[in-house]
Amino acid sequence: MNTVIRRLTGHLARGLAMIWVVTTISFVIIRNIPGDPVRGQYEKLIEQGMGPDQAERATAALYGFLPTGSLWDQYTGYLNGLIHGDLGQSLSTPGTGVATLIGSAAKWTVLPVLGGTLLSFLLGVTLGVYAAIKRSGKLGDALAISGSLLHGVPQYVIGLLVTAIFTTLWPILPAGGPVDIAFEPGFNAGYLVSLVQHATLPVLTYALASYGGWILAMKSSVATVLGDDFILAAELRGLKRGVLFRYIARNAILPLFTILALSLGMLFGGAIFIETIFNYPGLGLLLVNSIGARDYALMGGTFLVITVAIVVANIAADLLYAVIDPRVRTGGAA
Amino acid sequence: MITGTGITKTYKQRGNLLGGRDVQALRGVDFAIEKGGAVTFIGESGCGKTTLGRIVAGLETYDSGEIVIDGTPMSGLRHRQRQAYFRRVQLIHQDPYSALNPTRTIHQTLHAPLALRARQMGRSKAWAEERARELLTLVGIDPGYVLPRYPHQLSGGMRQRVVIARALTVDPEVLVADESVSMIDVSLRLGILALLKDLRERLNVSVLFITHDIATARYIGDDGELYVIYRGQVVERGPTEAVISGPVHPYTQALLSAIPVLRGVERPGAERVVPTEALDERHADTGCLFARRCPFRTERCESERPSLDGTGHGHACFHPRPRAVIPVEASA
Amino acid sequence: GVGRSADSGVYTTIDGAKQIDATAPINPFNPQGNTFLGYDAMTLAWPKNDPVDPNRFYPGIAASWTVTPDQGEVVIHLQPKARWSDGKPVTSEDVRTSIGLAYTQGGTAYAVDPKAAGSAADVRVVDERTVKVTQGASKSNLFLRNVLSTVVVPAHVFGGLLPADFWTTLKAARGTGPAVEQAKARITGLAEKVISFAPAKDVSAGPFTLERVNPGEALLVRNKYFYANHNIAPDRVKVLNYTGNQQIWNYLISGSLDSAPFTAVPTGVLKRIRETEGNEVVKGFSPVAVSMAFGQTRKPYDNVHVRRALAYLIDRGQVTKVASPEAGTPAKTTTGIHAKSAQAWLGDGIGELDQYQVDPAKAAKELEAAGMTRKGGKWAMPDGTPWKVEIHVPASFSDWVAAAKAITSQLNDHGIDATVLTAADYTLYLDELAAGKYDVGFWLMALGPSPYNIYQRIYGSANGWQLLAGQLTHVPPGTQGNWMGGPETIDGVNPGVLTSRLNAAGPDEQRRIVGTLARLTNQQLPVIQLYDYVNTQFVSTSRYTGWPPADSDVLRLPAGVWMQLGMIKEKAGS
Amino acid sequence: MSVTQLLPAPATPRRNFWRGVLRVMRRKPSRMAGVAIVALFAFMGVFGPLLYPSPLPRDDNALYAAPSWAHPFGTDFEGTDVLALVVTGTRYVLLAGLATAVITVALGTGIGLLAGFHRGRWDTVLMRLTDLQLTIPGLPLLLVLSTVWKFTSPLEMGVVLGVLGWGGIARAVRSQTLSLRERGFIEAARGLGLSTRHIVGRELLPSMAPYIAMNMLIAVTGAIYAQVGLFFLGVLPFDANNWGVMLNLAVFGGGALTSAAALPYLLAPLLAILLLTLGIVLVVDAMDEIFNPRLREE
Amino acid sequence: MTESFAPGVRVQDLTVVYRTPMGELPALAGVGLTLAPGTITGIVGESGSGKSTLALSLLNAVQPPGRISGGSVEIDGLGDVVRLTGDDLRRARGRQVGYVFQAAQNSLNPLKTVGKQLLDLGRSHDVADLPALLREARALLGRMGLDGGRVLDSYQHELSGGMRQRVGIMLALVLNAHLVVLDEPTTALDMITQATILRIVREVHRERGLTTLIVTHDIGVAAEVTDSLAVMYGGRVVEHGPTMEVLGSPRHPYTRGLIRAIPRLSGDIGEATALPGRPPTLGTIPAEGCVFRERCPLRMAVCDTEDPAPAAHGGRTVACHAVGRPVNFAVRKEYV
Ligand SMILES: Nc1ncnc2c1ncn2[C@@H]1O[C@H](COP(=O)(O)OP(=O)(O)OP(=O)(O)O)[C@@H](O)[C@H]1O
Ligand SMILES: Nc1ncnc2c1ncn2[C@@H]1O[C@H](COP(=O)(O)OP(=O)(O)OP(=O)(O)O)[C@@H](O)[C@H]1O
Ligand SMILES: [Mg+2]
Ligand SMILES: [Mg+2]
Repeated sequence: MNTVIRRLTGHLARGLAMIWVVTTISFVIIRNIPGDPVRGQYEKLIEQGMGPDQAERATAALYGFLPTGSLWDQYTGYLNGLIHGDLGQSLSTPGTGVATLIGSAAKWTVLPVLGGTLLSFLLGVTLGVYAAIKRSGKLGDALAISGSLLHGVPQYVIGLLVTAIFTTLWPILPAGGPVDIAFEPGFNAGYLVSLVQHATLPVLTYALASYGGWILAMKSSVATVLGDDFILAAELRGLKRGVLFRYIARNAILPLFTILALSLGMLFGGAIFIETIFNYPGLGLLLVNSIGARDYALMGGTFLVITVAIVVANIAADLLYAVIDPRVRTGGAA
Repeated sequence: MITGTGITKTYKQRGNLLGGRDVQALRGVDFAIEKGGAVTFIGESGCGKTTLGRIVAGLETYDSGEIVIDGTPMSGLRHRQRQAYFRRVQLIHQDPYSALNPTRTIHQTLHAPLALRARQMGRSKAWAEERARELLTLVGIDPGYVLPRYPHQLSGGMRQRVVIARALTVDPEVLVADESVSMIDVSLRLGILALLKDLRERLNVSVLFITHDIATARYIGDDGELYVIYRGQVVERGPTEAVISGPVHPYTQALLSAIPVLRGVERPGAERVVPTEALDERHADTGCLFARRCPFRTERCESERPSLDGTGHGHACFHPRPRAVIPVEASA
Repeated sequence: GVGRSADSGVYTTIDGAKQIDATAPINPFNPQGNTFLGYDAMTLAWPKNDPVDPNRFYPGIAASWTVTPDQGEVVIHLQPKARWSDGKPVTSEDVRTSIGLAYTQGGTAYAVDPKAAGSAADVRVVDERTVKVTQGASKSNLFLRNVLSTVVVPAHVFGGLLPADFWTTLKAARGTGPAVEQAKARITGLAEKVISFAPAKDVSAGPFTLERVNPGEALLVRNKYFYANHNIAPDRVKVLNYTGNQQIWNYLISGSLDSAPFTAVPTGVLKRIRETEGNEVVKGFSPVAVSMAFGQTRKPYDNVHVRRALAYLIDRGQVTKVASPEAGTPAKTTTGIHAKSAQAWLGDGIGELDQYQVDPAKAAKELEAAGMTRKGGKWAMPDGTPWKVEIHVPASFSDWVAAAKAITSQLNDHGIDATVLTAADYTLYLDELAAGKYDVGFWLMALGPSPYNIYQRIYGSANGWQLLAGQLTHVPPGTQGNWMGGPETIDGVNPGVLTSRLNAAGPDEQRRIVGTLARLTNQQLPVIQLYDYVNTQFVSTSRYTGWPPADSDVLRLPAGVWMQLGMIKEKAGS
Repeated sequence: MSVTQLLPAPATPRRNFWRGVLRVMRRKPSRMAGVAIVALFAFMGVFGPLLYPSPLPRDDNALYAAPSWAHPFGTDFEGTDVLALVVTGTRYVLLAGLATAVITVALGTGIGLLAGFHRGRWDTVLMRLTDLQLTIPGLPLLLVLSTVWKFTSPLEMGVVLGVLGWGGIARAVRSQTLSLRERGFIEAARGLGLSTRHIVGRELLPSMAPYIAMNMLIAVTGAIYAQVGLFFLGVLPFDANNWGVMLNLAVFGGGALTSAAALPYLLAPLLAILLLTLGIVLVVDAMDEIFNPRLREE
Repeated sequence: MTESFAPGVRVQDLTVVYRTPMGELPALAGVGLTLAPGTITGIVGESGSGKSTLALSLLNAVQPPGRISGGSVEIDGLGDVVRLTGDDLRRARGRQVGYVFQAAQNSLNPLKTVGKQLLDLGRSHDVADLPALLREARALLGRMGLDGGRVLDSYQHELSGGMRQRVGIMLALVLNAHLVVLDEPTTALDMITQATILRIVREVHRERGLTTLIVTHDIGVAAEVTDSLAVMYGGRVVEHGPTMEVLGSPRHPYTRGLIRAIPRLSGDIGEATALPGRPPTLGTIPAEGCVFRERCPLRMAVCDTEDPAPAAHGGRTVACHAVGRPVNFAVRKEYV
């Protein structure tokens, strides 16, 4: 355990440094984005039929509390806020804290990302084992190629195809939104069913988009383990197929767990396409919308949260490794 | 002529936080390699042989002590100058499979250092070509066959010869051969050993031979010196034949006892020294380093460390006694 | 049927004015607030969609009103039976509080600055259900419209936002002397507090109250205290969120919407929508047009001949067909006014204007007049350098992108090298446009029915005329958002001055000014009017009937108002 | 040694190599197909725009026409042949992809080599940098960046994508370098006093070349997808046609996800992406085997 | 301990081929070998001579792309192993035949403690009394000079090379197998550890009454422990007989050359010489004729065309055309 704790402290320090750098970079970039939230709001009001004067005054009132001061002051203010857990105020949803917005978006990202990733992980790992064992067969080949193909194709292609199929050609699933409002939120059948129905397509897309990667990773991992001496040795000791399979699976899956942790972190940022296509109100969509609205605070906050997710995932991946691999855990040479 | 005095080396264990023990690979080793001479280091796994070889070849730094090459102490020199000296010492790796770049032909492999050499000596390109053939012939292989080929097309023995030829391109004074025959088929081992011996005689290169198989030491040169090293310390040293036939340190005797007897051809020696327990780096290093495993240890051994004594055949033991541990010929 | 709200009594629609943000408060002063106009948010009255008269209304919280001819004084009589959803009556005090809150937000009628045209000078409670609002000295003919557009909120919920001395502070802010600025600051300083105020639950005077909201939808339920409850058919209203038109199309095709707000829709999609049982399209007047506008300080667009040449080359019918076949009609010509209003404003005068029918020969002549030369089939600048027309549009407006692409294709056909450049989003587009970075860009205009609003889009701040605190100034091109950069006067006419006069002018003068500006716009072409929008809405007759007919003057109002007016009835048998 | 023993220089191994390539190709016909597909796209990239008149012809009476012989994928919103759009759009897409790949690989390899070869302090600093690059969420940053920076040319696009994407390669090259460094032949080269340039350029890089080449192919696809994706989201300004623009216009303008009429307009670029991916996957599969050391044992 | 039953093994005409790019090539060509019950037999030969392949064949465990293409392996109590399939084969492995792997350094699952792997072994072979199995394992380890309890609680990486090798032997014997195959049991161990392992092998063999097969390329190792010795070259057993005899008076020119090539501690250095040429690989084994002829000092015309069949010479089997001819043999003998 000592090892784990020492690793953790080291990682935390490095992770914090990393977050600080990323925060600073994003701050600088974001403050240099052209486009003025005030003008955007103004034109929006005009389109809604408000008179030009009225729109002007309304926007002035709305943005009376835009960040002011020199860039440096804003920066220190921002950092200071961060340290106190304050991500600032949203401009596009005035009066609401960025943290609140991110919090409510995050829960919608977590659901399909987690679902999709776990689904694809299970699927990919199972098929990957199969592909490795049937390496030279036709089916194994097909699995490997389809895996590479799906792994190579970008998420949005899959998302668009899935949407086209299930909402246009064969409309059996809702095309967007997180859940039907008709149901009282909570643990009632209607709500849960609706939740699942709405999440199905995004989850399916995540699953399809990443399962190919899992197949490939698992295939090569299994192939490596199969080549390891201890598997042959175990076979020569007459171990049962089930036991043998567990030997292979556990050893092969070990490196994949770290990738799993990492990809969960990455997916927070990668959800952009899927959430846009399915209009799913998660972090990705929040980021896209915040950029459209030039909501600096929200943009910075979302970016920060996505970064933190990655850093945390990195740390988690490493610790996970340390916990489940005895070679690391007990501090021996691997 | 290369001499080393009091060479120490400690590996700091990094990254591995729990096992954060430092490893003392060398604890003050003295040695001297005469021009054209042969020096062999033997010892158990992990006792610092490779480390020493790499230090001598300039591929590894050392913590203290001094290496003097042809009268010039290395510690006073700048990195670049030191490199120039160390170029005279060439390391021949244990594994001939990884010692050659699989993507380059033997021709390309030999040409690179020779071209450099030609430039340094103001010779022509043709000289480099000629020299490559010469060297291959010298190590006993057919240049015509070998030059255009890739390493994977050669056998282990051939590769090891190519590796030696490559080392010879810079006209070294010392060849450091680290376990150079352990990965080569039995039937070919003697060939390499004979080659090294031959090179000593013909080119007047010295050979620093590192092995855990003492028998091979005899074939590099019976006029050579043998150093028995244990946990970074030289425990016995002397002319090869003398040490082999009359070992006095229990560790040397244990090593020699462990060598399998070729029954049918040889008979085992009358006595045999078997260590009382296995090597463990965690053993205390107060007193004699071998004490824990020594069947003949006394109280003194556990508190005081013997140092290598004298010149010629010397040892670091409080209770030296010759024992008949080596096998004798069956016919005798 | 997923997404199809089969359960009776639920009315499903979309609020075209905003995207739903579940985290926003239930507060009409918050631009993202979760209140829905016509359903749970009420104004005093609902403006009719009249092509020329901005001051015609349907009653809302105000059952009736009287106004003096110069709009100096408006007396409002509240609905006698109006109650909040918690059972409390809607009173004059509620209206006064709402107006007070509007002051902190700076509405046109409620500007703190007394010099601002059309701002209210005094708000007086006459009795429990009567309020009188007086206009200040700087009169605007839009005063009534602005007052009646006031959103009414319950004083017993929002009242606490106004400090006790609010009205005296307001008076001080509108007076003279050193304390004015301080008082002003105190008023505007309230804005943030008002915007972020988040009541625990919705207290509505409208036919519905908000039950709950999630990022995708909002659910409203019937307010049993609504004054005209017998008019309201649905028990519940579901408002769906949308982020892009294609989502609305999807909902329509799946038949889940009872009514949908205005959307641009491609022909193929329209066909699919129509195939869904019960779906019907209702079209009406929409006082908006889209145009191609020029940065007139940039060569060669500073030359009116070039602009005219382009006008002669663009086939507006074709552009409309490509870009917005259902929600647009090709502009008859460029007047700055929507064709329908133009008829009313200009009458026969239209005939005297140049129609700019496609005429390559005339275009060539105009180009030659501008000194352009033709080399190897391509037009080049007078100095011989290549001419490339770059048309900028925001990527998110699909009909604009299609229109711009159609235009470039047409220009290319006529030997003018043209491309479309998109901006990532509308905000960025506007910013770069305002910074004068574009030669040619798309521009919304003809925002009727008020003539001032119409021409303000061409001869307002985009062209250098700034109306601040009742004071008109002209800034040089390239500064403060003057990206059109047209001349301040043309043949002795100052269009900016004329436009600002529209604010206060009487009907006859307005007609005269509009005539002048239309002619000027037609000749000078600061913009080329491409197509006029048609308010295209969708309704479904499968669950409800009584939809407003085509061209109805309620068509721009939310369906909630239709219900208030007693139009929507549950379909028999459903 | 007699002169007759002068053998013709390394002709045999090279010929063996190509024979190996051929054998690997022939073993699975799908690999041939892969090469053909990639070649097809390369051809479209180079000659595509020359195959059609510029500007592309439009047919005002066939907006969103259904697929036919004349228009295998139908037409777009202004009656232009969709297939022609895909073909002429290839160049832009590939160019940006190539630019990205070159930068990614150059930066990644350079940094990875430097870190792995020099180890020590260099390594620490460069690897921290790499970690940082890998930590920054790429797509979100691109979104944010695309509002600051208008990627008007495919090359600019490539530069930015490259700068955001070298981390993976750098890390991999470093670990390769570290492991090669432990191999005897690198150490021997150093011991012989050969120059760093020689060691890196002649000994290290060739050993990693196949690996780098495969990474480069993968980087090309990655870049193409990122770029098409940004166009699809509409965050990049566009002036020329390319696949991403087509996707954007089909979905957000044509209602391709809503009505079947515009579906071919959407499917054409999607299929192009799928096909290109398939081609590259098959080629990488072949390369994987060609450069596998197993094949050298003969 | 149960009364010992040491099985005999008869390998007949065993042919094993590997699929290569050049087609299926034989790594073993018609090998015949008999292991007498209760003896230690050694197989020596250079790299690639087919030692491991032969050892694996004893368990019918040749790994793809290899396969046994002909011949039989009769083990007392098991029958012809080549015909065994499925669960029968699996149960034979471990229970009847113990195998100590060539790279015993890595023959343990890195994620499980030795004890857990022992339990897996027990369960796989339906051992009812697992505690007894653990006790037996601890006893065996103790016999080999290890602290059984500690070892069973250790992961592979916590054990040294010598300890791992002993664990490997323990796992091969713990189910009471009486035929044990050890493939290169001491490669990669240093001298002193090697000596210890060899001593253990010998003692355990005697105590438990085993039939043991040791595969090694180090003749010294074979000489130390074996009773009889088989020399392999190019997929054939070229000489087989009692160890002392084979080493003391080798008949086959390859055996002779091999012994002469071994560096030794005693004797005249000048006598030792390397074998010329190099050992064949799968691709370079001649298709017909004697496989050793390229390196053979006694090469005759017949060697080019005819593969010499193994023939009995006293207690020995030798496969060489020259050995039948006393003249040649006598001539060469002077040099030995
Ligand atoms: N780079 C290194 N980092 C840390 N420790 C090292 C390193 N190289 C060697 N050691 C340690 O130093 C000690 C001596 O190692 P060295 O390789 O010199 O032994 P050796 O005698 O050559 O052993 P072998 O016979 O196994 O080759 C060992 O304990 C080893 O673990
Ligand atoms: N998987 C394989 N594919 C192809 N050929 C193989 C394979 N395994 C072994 N061989 C070949 O079969 C022959 C015999 O191999 P085997 O492993 O039995 O030799 P060995 O005597 O055990 O050698 P070593 O001493 O190196 O272990 C060799 O020529 C080898 O190249
Ligand atoms: Mg070593
Ligand atoms: Mg073997």
